[in-house]
Formats: sequence, structure tokens, C-alpha cells
Amino acid sequence: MRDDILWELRSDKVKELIKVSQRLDGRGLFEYRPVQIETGFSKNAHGSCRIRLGETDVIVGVKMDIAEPYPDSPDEGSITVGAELMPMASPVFEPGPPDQNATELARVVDRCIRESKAIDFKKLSIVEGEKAWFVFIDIYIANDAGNLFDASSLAALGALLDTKIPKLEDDKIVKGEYSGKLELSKKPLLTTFAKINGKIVVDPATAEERAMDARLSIGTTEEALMSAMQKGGTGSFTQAEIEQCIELAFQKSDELRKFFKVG
Amino acid sequence: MRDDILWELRSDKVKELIKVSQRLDGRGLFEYRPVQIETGFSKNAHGSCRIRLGETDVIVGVKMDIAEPYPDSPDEGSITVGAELMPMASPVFEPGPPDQNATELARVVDRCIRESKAIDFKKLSIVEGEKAWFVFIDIYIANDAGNLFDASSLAALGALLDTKIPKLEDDKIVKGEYSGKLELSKKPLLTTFAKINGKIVVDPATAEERAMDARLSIGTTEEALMSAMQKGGTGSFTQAEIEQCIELAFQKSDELRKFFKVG
Amino acid sequence: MRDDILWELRSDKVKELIKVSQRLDGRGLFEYRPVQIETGFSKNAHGSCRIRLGETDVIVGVKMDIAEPYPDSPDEGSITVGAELMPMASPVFEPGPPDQNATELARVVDRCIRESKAIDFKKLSIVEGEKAWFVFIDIYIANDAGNLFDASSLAALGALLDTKIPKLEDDKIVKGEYSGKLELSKKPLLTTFAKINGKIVVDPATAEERAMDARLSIGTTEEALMSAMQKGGTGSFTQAEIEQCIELAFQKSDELRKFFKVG
Amino acid sequence: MEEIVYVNAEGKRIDGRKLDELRPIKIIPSVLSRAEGSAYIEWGQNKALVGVFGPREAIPQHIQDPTKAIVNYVYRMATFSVPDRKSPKPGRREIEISKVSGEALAKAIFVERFPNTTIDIYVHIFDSNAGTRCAALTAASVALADAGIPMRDLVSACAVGRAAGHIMLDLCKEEEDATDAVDMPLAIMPRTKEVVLLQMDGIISKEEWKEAFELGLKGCQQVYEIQKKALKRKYEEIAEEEAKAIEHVDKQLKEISENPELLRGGNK
Amino acid sequence: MEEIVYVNAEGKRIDGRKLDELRPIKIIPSVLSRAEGSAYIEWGQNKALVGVFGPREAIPQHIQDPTKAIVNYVYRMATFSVPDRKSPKPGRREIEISKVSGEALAKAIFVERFPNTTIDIYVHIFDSNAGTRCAALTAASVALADAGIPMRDLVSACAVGRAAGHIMLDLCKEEEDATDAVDMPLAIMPRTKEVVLLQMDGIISKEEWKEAFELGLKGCQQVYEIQKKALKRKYEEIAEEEAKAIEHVDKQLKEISENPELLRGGNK
Amino acid sequence: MEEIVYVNAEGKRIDGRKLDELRPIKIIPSVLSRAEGSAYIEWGQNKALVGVFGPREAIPQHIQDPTKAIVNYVYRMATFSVPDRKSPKPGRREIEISKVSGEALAKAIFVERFPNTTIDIYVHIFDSNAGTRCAALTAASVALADAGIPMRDLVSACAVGRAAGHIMLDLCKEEEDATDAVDMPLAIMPRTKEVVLLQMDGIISKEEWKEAFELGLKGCQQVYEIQKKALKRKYEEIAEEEAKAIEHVDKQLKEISENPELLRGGNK
Repeated sequence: MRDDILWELRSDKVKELIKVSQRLDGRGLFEYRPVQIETGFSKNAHGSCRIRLGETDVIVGVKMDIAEPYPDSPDEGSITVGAELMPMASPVFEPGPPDQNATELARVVDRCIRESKAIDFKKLSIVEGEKAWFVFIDIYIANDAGNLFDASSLAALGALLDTKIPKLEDDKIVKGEYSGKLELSKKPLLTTFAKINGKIVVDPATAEERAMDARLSIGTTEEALMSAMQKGGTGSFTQAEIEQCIELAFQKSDELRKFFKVG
Repeated sequence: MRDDILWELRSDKVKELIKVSQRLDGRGLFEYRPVQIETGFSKNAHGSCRIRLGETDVIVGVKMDIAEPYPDSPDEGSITVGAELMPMASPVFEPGPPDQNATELARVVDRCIRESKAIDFKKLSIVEGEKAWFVFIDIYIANDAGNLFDASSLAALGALLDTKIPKLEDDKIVKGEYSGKLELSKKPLLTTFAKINGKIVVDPATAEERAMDARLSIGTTEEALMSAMQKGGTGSFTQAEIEQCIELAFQKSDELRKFFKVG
Repeated sequence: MRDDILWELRSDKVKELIKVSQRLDGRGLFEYRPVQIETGFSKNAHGSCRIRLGETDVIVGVKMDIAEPYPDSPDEGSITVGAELMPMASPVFEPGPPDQNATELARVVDRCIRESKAIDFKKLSIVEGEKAWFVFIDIYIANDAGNLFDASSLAALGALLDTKIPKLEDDKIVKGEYSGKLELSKKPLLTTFAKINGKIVVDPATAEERAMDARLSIGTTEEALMSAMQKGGTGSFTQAEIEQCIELAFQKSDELRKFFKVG
Repeated sequence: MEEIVYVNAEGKRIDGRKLDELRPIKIIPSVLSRAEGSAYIEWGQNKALVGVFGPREAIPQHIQDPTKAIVNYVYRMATFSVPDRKSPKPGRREIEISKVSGEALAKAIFVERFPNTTIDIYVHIFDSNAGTRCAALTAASVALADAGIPMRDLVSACAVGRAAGHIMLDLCKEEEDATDAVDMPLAIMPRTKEVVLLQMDGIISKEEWKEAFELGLKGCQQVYEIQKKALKRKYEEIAEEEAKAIEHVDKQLKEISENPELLRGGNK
Repeated sequence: MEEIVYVNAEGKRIDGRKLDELRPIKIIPSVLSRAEGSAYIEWGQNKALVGVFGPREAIPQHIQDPTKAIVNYVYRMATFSVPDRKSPKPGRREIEISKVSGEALAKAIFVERFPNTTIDIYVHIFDSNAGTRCAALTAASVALADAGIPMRDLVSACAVGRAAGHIMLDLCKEEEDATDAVDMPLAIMPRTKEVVLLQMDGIISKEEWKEAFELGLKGCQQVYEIQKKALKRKYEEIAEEEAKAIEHVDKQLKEISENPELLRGGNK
Repeated sequence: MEEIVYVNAEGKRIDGRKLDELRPIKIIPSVLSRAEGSAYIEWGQNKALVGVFGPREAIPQHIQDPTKAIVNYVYRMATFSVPDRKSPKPGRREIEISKVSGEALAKAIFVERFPNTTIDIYVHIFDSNAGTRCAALTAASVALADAGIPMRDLVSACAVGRAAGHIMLDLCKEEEDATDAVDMPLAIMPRTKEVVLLQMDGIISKEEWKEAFELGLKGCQQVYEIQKKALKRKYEEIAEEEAKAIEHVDKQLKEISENPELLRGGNK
């Protein structure tokens, strides 16, 4: 409860400051918080990455597994993204199956990667109609200090760039041995904006998320293409605002992409 | 709440009127509300039907799917009936998995059809012990204005009469093509009675269901045979009352059956 | 509620009496309540046993089923233990999926049997890598008058000693026919101690469980070996206390084992 | 499959019973110490335990009914109680049986005397061979009496049906599996013959139904006698214990009257 | 697979529509008597029903928001509404659509007038062929109006996208399955053109996006007209009924004034 | 399978450790800003995060204990933390570990000071190689201290066991998989050596058990030292920051005393 009142006060302050184009933590409107990246966080994962975006802390692990392809794409594997807002991450998260917020988070990260075609699903095929690789990307939110979308997208990309494909023998996985890296042809990333009192900022922190009317996440690739968009929150955007966000998304994501060396 | 008090008042009125053998909506004791039937409601279904019984609104869709037969009947397919009391159907229904009422509804409709042997399960066999047709009959209650049993039974029958069997190639379904109609050798239907203040009425509306002591549903076929019975509610029936209901069930169901042209 | 106050009073009395090394029901500190054993309780089970330990009433049934072996032990079957604290067993148990207490109970009984190697999992193999016997041991608590661990362990052992292996034809079960008994090379049993006001007692009854600080269960075999230990409750044990419990566990379990004739 | 003779030349069924004969039934009330009322029943191969709690406050509050007690009947089967292992999760059949059985008992209980409460009846089947819902309901009614819950009458249940063209009482599994089988579980309050549970599946004519129904009523009456005997036996046991207690007190009083100093000693 | 011609020489699409043409839309308000507001929509092959309840007290209490009404939007699909049978359990797609649709409507509703309440919007899809979330949202907005819930504006939705290089309105399933498909569901409050729902998947440049977005806005405006017409028709029907009622009363009054004894007779 | 040498001629184990040697342990308190207390632990390959909340009001009310705080320990493993992908749903193993770990900590916490509250301890394993429950419990105890929750003592945990006939401390996965393996997770309050967690599986004699238990106690004491060092380091950091803050204030005060007009300027 006390925690709640503090955030209420901070959120009021955010709305005050934004009138003069200032942010609570002194950042520029279109400035990200510092990013820390730790790949290979979990040896049992086939790929993993821990991202700190300011105080937001996200861990993503990837497991490759073999399953039967979907009937309508017998020569393709696929990806599956899951997200868990762990109860340690915020006083308001509760243990249990994923809620609406976790489901939305997982699905938007999924679309950003999937639709970019960074992973060629046909290359995941093992035996047509029988066996293909499925890439399980699991997102764990350890600390929610705001902007889970971008932090998760960064961590997912980091984990995928770290992913090794298990070695196969007679189409069965040989544990602990690998046949190579998972191929990623591009680096799709989400860039998320908040609209607060009619102003747009990038990478909203917790107090800003509480103050915001609406959120817009845009998935982009280094080829200046968009792969996903998602508006959230109970507010609205004008066309001009959306176009501004698109321009900024290309810029900011290119900056973020530099954290990952060329694959 | 206000809604609740209104129904309470209506229910009191029902109990008053029934003393002089009258019903709130002016119907005769053994008179059904008007029936509207719309088959082929959903093109994605293999068979479907929407029924309006007075203001009660029920949609049933059928999907045929292939599965392994049960070990104790390797040369037979089967039917599966599900029912959902959708939260839009009544202020008191809540979202979530089927409760006791939905489960009872689905199972009684199931027995009425199954035990009538209208569908010959042996004819659903594809490869003995390996593959057979399973008929999924899903009941959605869109508006509950009383007597869900009979409305669901009518809609289920309508949907089954509308059901086409998907075409098979190498024992796999060819989407969008059909090899013929599902055979129904008879038209099983439920007829439901309510006992209110010691009187029997057919096709109870909401206010009557609130006023009733007990409910009796009887499944019948056009050959004057019964395929199912189910007593519900916390009241009781005498033998004489049950025998009266049986007589009436044969009469009323024959009337209802006329809505469906000969298959 | 009234029930609750009664148990509170009894529990206070237990703490009083234990100071002079006495128990509420007059038993010696290391004395079990009377044991009644009824094997073959359920004909549909492949093995079953009902145990009364004082007023505690536990029914265990065993079903043998065929399944694919685990990939890391292709030439072995296994056991699976489930436990249900039925709501009839105590005013505080609620219907629903197993809670923490039921899960712990099942897992400790499982380890006591599994780790004793009384059942040779290799002998449960049918076709290496394809088919093996899995032994489902299901524990139902019908009346909880204390010490569910030992009562369940006794009933599980009784049921396993009663278990017949279904006859196979073409690696499929022939219903109602049996090819022999399940082999048990030893008789693993749990012995459970409660620490009350610094004193150790065996086989705690309900009032004693309410009064106890901590619980210690020890799985033993007739060869004077231990196969499992589990400390429970929010209290603690000293090394000396644990060593005392171990000595007593060997003694008391040997006494209990006499209830089962040599297999 | 070789043909089964459901009724032989002497009119005997597969298990030797006559057409109107119940399987052996044994009911023992008061078998569980933690429940407020309980009963154990063996009905042929069927075995069930019932535990009753309440009337107790219904929780959470919003489920309370200010006009009467909620009758919460939970019918469940043990995983090993059937030929194939049952999933531990309650199935749709168990949910439906719970509903109609609870409704049947609600008619018999004076629910209006206990507003805002719940009466919880937990039933578990440990072995089965057709007719478990009737066995359970029969036992539950005894357990309610054992819990001292006021009732208009006991509820007595038994199934009736048809196999191989014969109307017969209390079908066993093999009879239930006959190709022309009809199964009709039935429960009544025997004093008034009011029907509180009635289900039926299988295809049957009006005439055969009537024959079956009337045989079922007779079966329920027999079950009623067995229930009453079980409860009577229990009350006699209690009475016996009470008599012993009274005797003991009498003896003590006599001793005291003969040796008044005992009393004085006790008063000091 | 043979090649599909997504847009033919005459500029017509697979189903004969032009690039900027919506499928036929039919909206009927007030179709469910138990709901406080409701609507039925047919949008091409898509069929959906919406029922609205509230504002009503949010239960349990701890979910209440003292500053505004909670908008609880539940989007679900019938098992038979898609080519393969869908599991009856709500999937992740249904959960996500429920969230973003509820957020879109929350902007339009005067939620701040109804603290501590919930406005429940239940949507069910019975047949589908691309664009169900937009159809549902469009119908939901009409159902809210039907329930008399005060709103800043209706919410009008439609999807826009790309298939085979062509930007087009309101994609059907086959178009959505094109290898280069882009799908962008969009919803606005038409009076201010504020965007309240925006999702996109598929790979697209800034320039194409702008073209698509602006086509989408036009589509939403067309949907708005259809919504208003449907509501108007309903109000006219109500007005007509009211007019008839007034006429009836007038007639009775006239009769009474002409035959005052009628009244006196009624007073006795 | 080729034979594994669990202990070589020099008395070294598979990973080069001596029989009584722990794997490297690193503990960092205060790593999560939203939790009231937290810790990160690396123990060999094991990696875990712990977040602590409370004492806070237990909700719903009916779970409250008027005599003490409820210790709610939730142990979970990430899907990718084990060789085969784990289901995201909590398994029975996780539920059991949560129970016994929470009971172990409840002994150390002054729970009686916080009636009607809950102390929530959320633990997540991100990489594993035997011994995660001990690593988690060790970190949880540090996180509780970080949250400022009053405790009788820290809880220090480590496993001990047997592989290939050798009693050894802190088994790794390969050792746990030995055919004669015994695993005994142990946790104590080191000041009094009271055992608050004890589990064991594997088949073992009384004598070997005693040897193992005593080695385990020594391991827990080593863990205790590491925990204390981690907390000390943190307090030193805090103290350092405080020292800096004091220095800063002192400097300002000095400036003010040297330039009193600064203060007057502030008062205007």
C-alpha cells in the first residue's frame, strides 16, 4: 500500500515534468536507460540472455525441441514464446498461470521476431511432415522497472543470437552436443513509446507507465522495415503521433542493435 | 440485483396464476413457445443450427473429427456433447469452465441422442481399431429465457440433420470437401416439464423455472419410445405425474419434429 | 469452529502431559496405536489395502499400466504415488487438486518405497525402449486421526504385497486375468516421530500433531537400512534427537512389519 | 463373443439372483471419527464411504442462501475403483451425479431451518460394479441421519432396468452391458413414494417403463428396510452403552448409600 | 499449389471486391433479452454475438477501482467457428484480443462516471473468415450504445493490409494467407480519428504503412456509418412502438371522453 | 557406458574437488529494486534469484493466522534450467521443496511478531546442476536479512551424500546419478546447530548416515560464513554511501557557516 502511494506521487511528478519536456530520471524524451547484456546466462539453455534496462531485469532462455510440424506447413518448424511476470518482479504480480499482460507481452515479442522472418522456418525442418525444430523462447521478468516489451525483445534477441542447435543422431537429440548456431538473418527489436499528457517518450520507466495514457510498440529490422505494431493502454494516438513513433523506432532500434555484434 | 427482484416478483405471479391453470405469458399449460430454426448458421461447422424457443437462443455446431476408437468398441465411432452457458446469456452466468448445470445439460442431450441409436456408431468406423469418426456437438447458450434442455436438443438435432461428412483421402480429411450427409435414422428430442405448485407445465420460461419445484426431461423418438429421462430440481414427482409427462412428451415431441423436414 | 476449540484444548493438554512423559490416550511415548489391516479391499484394483491406525483410516489401491519407459531408463518401469486428503477425512480438508500436504505425503511414501529398491524397476520392463509396467499407487485418506505418513506407508506396502500383474497377450493387458504377483524384495516402511515440548513420541495422533513443533519420518527396511528421511513442521531437531529417532525407527518398523506375513 | 444367458431356465440371472432381487447390502453408520456423520456401504461389489459436515457457515459469504441450507453433494470415484484406471480429476459423469444426488437429498432435508449454511456430503467409491450412484445416495442418507440432520424421511435408492428383454432389479455390470440394456436409477422418500431422483438411459416403451418403474419402487422399499435396520442397530448400540453407563452410576450410587463415608470423604 | 490471382486485370479481388471495398456488413442491436445491451453482426462470413452487462458492482471487492469502471471484454470463439475444431478453452490469441479490445472501448466509455463497477462485454464468434476482432469490436460498441452506457463516440474498427503487393481493405482469409501478407487491425473514434486499437503483423515499409493506414481510416468511417444506421433503425423502431402506444392511449382517452360512463364504471 | 571414476587416486572428485569441499558460491544481496529484499546466488552451475515481500497483510482474510506470520515460500524452476525443457507449470517436486523450505525459514523468523501477515519468498532457479534447493534456501535467508525481517539466525543449507561408496559434500549432478547415490539436503541455524531442513533419499546404514550428517554440518557452517560475508559487504557499501552523504552534508554546512548569506538567501 505504502509502495502504491509512492508510485502515485512519482506518477504525478512525471505528469508535471513532462509539461516542460522533462523526465523524472533526467533522461531526454527519446533516450533509453542504460543497457547491460549478459549472454550465456544458463548453461542448461540452448541459448540465454539476461538484460538489464535500467533497473528492469529480464532473463530469456531458449530450448530447441523436436516435434511434428503443423499440418498446414509440413516443411517448417516454428517458434513459441512464453512470458512469466514473476511475483518477485513487482509487489503487484501474483504467482499463477500467465495473465493478460504476460500473454500480450509474449505474443508481441513473438510477432516481432516471427514476422521479421529473421528465422527461416523452413530451415528448421528435419523430416518433412514428421519432424522439425521448435524454438521455445521463455521470458522471465525478474524486476519490473518499466518497459518490459523492449527489455524482453532485447533479451529474446540476445538469447536467439546465443542459441546452438543440438546435434542429431538418427533424428534424435544428442544431449550436450551441438551441430551449429541457430541462423538469424536479421535483428528484429521492439521500440516502445508512452504518451503522457500528450507528449511522446521512449522506454518508459515504472512511474511513467503509471502516468501514461497509451503505449505503442513497434517492431523493426535493420532494413528499415516494420514487423509488428501494438497499441496498449486505454488512451489513443493520432496519426501524426504514430508517424513520429515510427521514425523514432527506426533510429532507436538501430542504436540498440549495436549492442549485439554482427552475428 | 434489480433484475433479481423483478424475477422474484414474476416468479410469485407464476405461482399465483398456476392455481387457476394460467401462465404468465398466456400460454396453455402444454403449449410450447414459438420455435424459429436456422440451419447452416456457421459455414466453418460441418453442421450447425440456431434455435429460438421464445426468447431462448441456442447455437449448436458440429465438427466431425477422426480419432482412435475406444478399445472396447474398436469398430465404432462416437459422439461428444459439450455445452457452454455463455455469460452473455444471463446476468448470473459467469465465464469459465462448464459448471454443474452445463455439464448436466450436455450429458442429458448426449444420452437422448446416443441411446436413441439415431446415429449408428458402427457406420462411423473408418479403419477398425485405428480410425473412426467422432462427432463433436457443441452447444452454446446465447440467451437463457428458460428451458435450455429442449432448445438445446432441438438445435442439436437441427445441426446433426445439417451435418456433412468430410471427404477422406488416404483416411485423411480433405478440407472443404464432403462425401455425403451424416445419417440419422430417427429424430430424438427432449420434452421438458416443470412442476409448479403441484401443476405440470411444458417448456418452462425463466420465471417458471424460478417458481418450479422440480423438472422432468424425457427423450423420445417418433417410434413412441423413450431414450432418456432426467429429473432435476429439489422437488419430487409422483408416479402419476411422471406417467402424465410421458404421455405428453410423445405428443409434444411429435409436434416439434414437424419443424424438421424428413431427412 | 467448536471443533477447532476442542482440538486446541486437547493440544494444550498434550503439552501438559508430555512434561511428565504421558500421552493423552495413555500410550507409551514409543507405542503405536492399534493397527488393523484389510487387504484386497477393492476388486477392481490390482492390489489394495485399507489400514486403520487407531482411528486414522487410509485406503490404498494399485493399478498396473503399460507405458513408454523414460528415455534415460529405457529398460525400466517405475512407480507413481498419488495422495488425496479427502474432504470427508477432516473438517479442514477441502475438495480440489492435491495441496502441499498431500503432495509431500505422496512424495515421501514414494521415496521410501522407490529408494529401498524393494521393486526392481528393470523387472517391470516389457519391451526395452517401448513398453514397461508402471505401478500407480493411489492413497486415499478417509479419516485423519493423525500420522498419515505411517498409515499411508503401511497401506501402500499392504497394497503392493497384494498386487497381481495383469496377464499380457501380444503386449496388451488381458482384463481380469493375471500372470503372477508383483515381486517385493523387502518391506520398506515409514516411522514418524513428533517433537512436543522437547520430547519425542512415535505415531502422533491429531491432538499431538497440533501440539508438536516438528515431525521426522524415517523410511527403513528389514536390513537395518534407511531409504528416506523427511523433516516437517516449523520446529527443529538436534543431532542427538535425530539419532534417537533412527534407533527407534528400526525397532518400531520391525514390529509393524510383523503384520505382513512373509511374501 | 459367446452368447450370455442373462436369465436361465430357472429364472435366475448371471449372478444367481431372481429378477426382483437386490444384491447383498451392508450399511454401517458412524465409521469416520472426524466427520459429523458417516456411513460405509457394501452393495454387491460396490464399496463406498460417506462423510457429512454441517450445517456449517457457507463460505465465501456470497454463495450463502438466506432462505435455506445449500446441499453440497460431492460424488467421486477412486482411481482404482473401475476396470481401467480413472484419472484423479473429477469427470463429467461424477459432476452430473453429484448434482442430481444433492437435489434428491435436498428434498428430504429440512433445509429451510438452516439459512446461510452448507451441508457438505462427501462420497467416495472404492470399488464398483454398476449402481454406485444408488449405493452412494443410500449411504449418504444414513450418514445424514447419523449426523443428526433433521429429515422428512430417508432417501432410498436403487436402479432398475432391462437386459435381454427382461425387466430386472439392480443391474450388475454385465447386465448393464447387454445390447438392449436400459438403466434407470431411482430414489424415493419411501413413506410418501415421492420420486426425488430419476434418470434413465436406453430405449424403452411406455409399457415396459411402467413395469420397470414399479419394480424399482419395490426395490427402494427393500433398501429402506435395510437402512432403518442399520440405523436401529446403531441406536441400540448407543442405547446399550448408555444402559451400561446408567448401570455403572446406579452401582456407584448404591455403594455410596451403603457407605455414606465415601461421600463425606469426597466432599472434604 | 497453383498460383492465386489476388487482384485481377479489372482490379477485382478474389471475392470480387475492389481494393478499398469492405465485405457486406449487417448489424442488429438488441437481440438478446437477458443482456442489458446486445448486438449481432455479420461481416462477410464472420458472425458474432455481443452481450453487455453493467455498470454493475465489481466483485470481489478488491478488484474495484475507486476512480473508474473496469471494462471487462471477453472475446471467445466457438469450437466450430474455424476450419479445425478449436479447443473449448480460451487460447492465448483470445486473451490478447480481449485485452486490446477492452482498452480500445475504455477510451470511448465515460468510465470515470462509474467508480467501483465493472462493465462486462461478452463477445462470441460463431463463424469466421479473417477480421473477427474488428467485427466483434464494431458490434460491441453498438451493444454498449444499446445498453445505454454513455460514450464519447462509437468505436469503429476494420482491418487493412497487403496481399501480393496490393494494399487493400478488410482482408479475407485467403488474402491473409498470402506469402507477403500484412494484417493491420485498426479501430478509431471516428469523430476525432483518434486511434484506440492498432496492431500489425507482417513486414512493411514506412511508405506502404502510411498508405495502408489511411485506407484503414476510410474503412473505419464506412463502418461508422453502418453502425449509426443500425442504431438509428432501432431507435426508429422504438419510436414507432412508442407512437403506437401513444395512439392507443389517445384512442382510449377519446373513447372515455365520448363515453364518460366507462370511466365511472371503472371507478365503482 | 564407460565407468566413471568418482574419486581418483589423489582423492579428487570428477570436478576436481575434495570430498569435503563445496563448489564455488557467490551471493549478492539487494539485486532487485521492486522487491523488499532480494539476493542472487551462484553455487557451482546453479543460479537463482530470490525476492522477498512482507510482512504484509495476508489476503484473503480467512487465511490469516492471528498468532503469527505465514511464511509463503515459492520455489520454481525456469523451463530452460534443466537438460530437458521443463513444463512452465509447477511440478510436485517444486511444491514439496516450497513446503519444506518455508518450514525451515519459519523457525528462524520471529513470525510471532507479525500476526495476520504473510512473508512471501519467491525463488527462481535459472540454471541447475544438483543442490538447487539448498542454494535457494541459502539465498532466501540472505534476502530475508536484506528485507530487514528479524531472524533468530540465518539458515544455512547444503547437501551431503554418497557416490561410489564415498561420503562427500555438495554432490554435483553426475555424483547424484551414481547407482549407489544417497542425497541428503540439510539446513541448520548455525549458531545452535538446530536442524531446520532434513531430507534424504537413497539407501544407507546408520553409521554412514552419521558420517554424512556430520560432514553436512561442516558444510553448512562454511555456507554460513559466505552468507555473512555477503551481507557484511553490502552493509559496508551502504555505510560507505552513508559516509559520502554525511561528508557532503558536512561540506555544505561548512560552506554555509563560511558564507551565512547563502542561508539568508534561502530564507527569503
